[in-house]
Amino acid sequence: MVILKYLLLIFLIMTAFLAINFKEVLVSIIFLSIFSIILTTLYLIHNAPDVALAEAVIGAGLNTAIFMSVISQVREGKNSIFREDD
Amino acid sequence: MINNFVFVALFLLGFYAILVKKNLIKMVIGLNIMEGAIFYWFITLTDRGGTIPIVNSSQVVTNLNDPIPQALILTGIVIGASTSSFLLTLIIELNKFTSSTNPDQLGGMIED
Amino acid sequence: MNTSLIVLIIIPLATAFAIPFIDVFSNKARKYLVVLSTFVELFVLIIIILNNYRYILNGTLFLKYYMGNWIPPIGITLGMDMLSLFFSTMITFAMVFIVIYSIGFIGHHEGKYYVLLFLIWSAMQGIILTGDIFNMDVFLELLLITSAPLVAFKRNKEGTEAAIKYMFYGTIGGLFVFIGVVLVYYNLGTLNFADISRNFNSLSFFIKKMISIFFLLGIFIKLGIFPFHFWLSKAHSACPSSVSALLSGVIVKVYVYVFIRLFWNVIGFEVLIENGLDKVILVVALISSIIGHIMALNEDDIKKMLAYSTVANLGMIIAVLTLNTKLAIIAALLHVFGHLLMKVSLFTTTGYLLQFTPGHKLEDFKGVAYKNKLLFVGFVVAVGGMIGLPPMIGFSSKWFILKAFINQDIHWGSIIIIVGSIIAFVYYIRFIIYGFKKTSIGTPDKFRLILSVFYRERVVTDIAIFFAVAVIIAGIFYKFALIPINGAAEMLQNPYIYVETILGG
Amino acid sequence: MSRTKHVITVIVLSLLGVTMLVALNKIPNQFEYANSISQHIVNNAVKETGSLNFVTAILYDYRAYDSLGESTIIFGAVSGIVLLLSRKTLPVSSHGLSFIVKRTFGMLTPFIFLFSIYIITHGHLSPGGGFQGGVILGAISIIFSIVYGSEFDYKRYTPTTKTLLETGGALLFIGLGFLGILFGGNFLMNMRFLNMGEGSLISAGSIPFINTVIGFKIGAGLAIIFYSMIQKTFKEGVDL
Repeated sequence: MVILKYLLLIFLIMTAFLAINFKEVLVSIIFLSIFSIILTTLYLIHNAPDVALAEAVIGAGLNTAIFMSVISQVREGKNSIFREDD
Repeated sequence: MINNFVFVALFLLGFYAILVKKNLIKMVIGLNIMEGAIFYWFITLTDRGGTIPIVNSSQVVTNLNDPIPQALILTGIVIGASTSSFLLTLIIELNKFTSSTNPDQLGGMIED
Repeated sequence: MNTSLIVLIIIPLATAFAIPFIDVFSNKARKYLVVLSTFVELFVLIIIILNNYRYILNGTLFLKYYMGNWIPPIGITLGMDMLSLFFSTMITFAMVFIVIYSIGFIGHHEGKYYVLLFLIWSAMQGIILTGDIFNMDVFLELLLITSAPLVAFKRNKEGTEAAIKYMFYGTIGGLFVFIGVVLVYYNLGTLNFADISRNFNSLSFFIKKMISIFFLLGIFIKLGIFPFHFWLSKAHSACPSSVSALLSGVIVKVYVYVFIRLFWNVIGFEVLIENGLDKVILVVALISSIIGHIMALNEDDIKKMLAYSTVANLGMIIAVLTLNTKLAIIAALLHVFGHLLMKVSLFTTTGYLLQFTPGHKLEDFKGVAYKNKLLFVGFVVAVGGMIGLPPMIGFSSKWFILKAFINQDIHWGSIIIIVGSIIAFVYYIRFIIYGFKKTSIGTPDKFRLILSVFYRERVVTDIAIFFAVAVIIAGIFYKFALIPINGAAEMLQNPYIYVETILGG
Repeated sequence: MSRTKHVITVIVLSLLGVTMLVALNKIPNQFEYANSISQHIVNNAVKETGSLNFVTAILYDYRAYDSLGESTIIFGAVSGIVLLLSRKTLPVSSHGLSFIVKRTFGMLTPFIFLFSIYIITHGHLSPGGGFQGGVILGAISIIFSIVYGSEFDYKRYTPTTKTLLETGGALLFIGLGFLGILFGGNFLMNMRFLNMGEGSLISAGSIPFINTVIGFKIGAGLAIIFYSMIQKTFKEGVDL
């Protein structure tokens, strides 16, 4: 169990680092939800099921959905963001 | 010792994202990482290696984990979710006026 | 066990929840609900004051309320002592008039505006009355997330940018306060103010210093003190005038209350003196005051200038508080009261005057005095208060502040305050001078037709003039304001009263 | 940001990190469990509140006032988002996903709904509670607007029902609080009426009711948030 915890901690820091420094915003959002999922398992290891459930539902579920809907409406660069066809 | 290191590393990673990153959405991701770091650190501080704070009948179980930090963190996670969802709405709103999500035209976080 | 404490918090909360509920059925009922609940809240507060009038006079008022019948260290307790009574009355009076002003200024078609206004009101009452550190953190977060949409209310570029900056700074401030709460719970095991202050000294020197540093960081970010004051001028100027009056005048005072409650009742000021932090706070606050004045000087947009003068006055209030003598606390509380009245009257009057000017800049202020003479007199009265002319309250509060500094013979502090007032004199007077200048180009009324969008003109002017008159009345009869302030200063000087009444009772 | 500014912030942050690490390691790592309030809660939470899950006991009974503040935060966020994103133009319905996905979700959604009801109502027996169950309820509305298109979501789960559910839930929460006063106690007192034994469904006084109220309130709130976010419009958003 302890090795799993340390392994997950290394993964945690890696996903956080990648979530921030990755070029593509879409991929960094995926890394953010992986960050939440790893956090959920860590909470389970620390015997905190309520927090794990909340983190899973809100971190992985809700945040990803809201970030994705923001990504779909926000366009970098010149073209207006509301053209429907692209 | 390890938990303090993880907390400091993640907290500053998020702080770095807010200070340096160009894309506003990356800054909100940094904010989420900072909050996740604090909550995980609070759990590891008060983890006595006890069992899950749920009993199946009214006999007193001695070695239980501390339930209060879990209640505080649950409230914190929901606060973090609503603040970041409101921040993202502001980013959508801002995007109507400037076609890029670059905080520099915001005058940046530091200079006025 | 008096339920009037919880009723004070629940009335604005219930109205905030009820407004969308009633909107579904009939959209005219909202007007009456809004006005009705402001006066019911005012009525409840007046009942509280009248009921224990004797205690208030001799300064020993203390109302307790155990949430859900749990005894203090376990459950959440609400406590109203003299300090909370003073802040609660100040905020309730200011909010009643701000709500009526925004009925005239914003009108009724903005349903969600009043929902957020009442949520802010209940959040402020919740912070002032709570006796639990995590509960205060939750309500601070509520205050942040409900005031940010009002900053972005105009939905133009500056408004959204200011709201994004406001949210980032506010959330990071909230995170530092939460780290403080985590450290307090980890080391002491309790979350109740009285319980924390009872065994706060049992901690080691290093942990006490760390906890106070984290709380200080969080509060200073929210107060907009020197290194973190960048967001305040944008946030307080990019919103409609009724919202900036609310932000600059009232919400900032709640953070001053949190600063006082945390560092006098919970942590105890000796801890700050012990680890030398109070000198640091004094220096940083005075620097912030001077920088606020200087930045206001080279700012020609009137609303940004008023926001910077808020930064300056806040620096002054925090600096005077760190002297920790009875006179210093009285001076600070009087200046909080004075600054609230003057800042709200300034923003309400400019809110009306700015509809005649094409922009907020100094040049556009030409010939504004002739639009509404009475209102411009109100503007001049409020400016006189900010500078510190005798009949207004600004004079008496600055007088007390200077006396507090001189008694402690920190003369460089009083010099900085005097220099600040002189700079304030310069940057306020230029607006009055421009106001009286005759405008050569066309009839200014041309602007008035385009921009005047007021729902009810009379309400806006009456409230603005009322606040200006209040500045004068408070200045002359400031002795009445001193009654609760003396009681509050007494209670802060010996915090064990707070601990005994909550835990002993 | 230029290269040098980048490097400076990294150096300053790592210095800050080192000082924080040194400071945090000075905290005694043994958490004195004895004198903390959780000792009292662990010992007699089951007797006082009847809920077996101590975290729910704290959230909805010992510190129920915090959860009231908490649900007001979500209410504030929702009204803020609706204030900002209430587009004046007609919402264009995004036309959902392929037929296969629609059919599978047709079968799946009832079970997700059942799962969220389970999480909400069994808050005081098993892990979970009003907040987590409510978010799952919100996820169902997210599924509606993504898989079936926001026009389907508009018809099935109209915005008026959403506002009614949310504000109704909030007012009910305050009503439950005042019910405590009616029974002679204080605000948000846990009335231990209709208590059918330790582990049964309705066994923790007012906790299951607060759970369900918060669950529906958060579900409706998140539905409103997501609905006003997902709308796409043709031309530039019309201002105030």
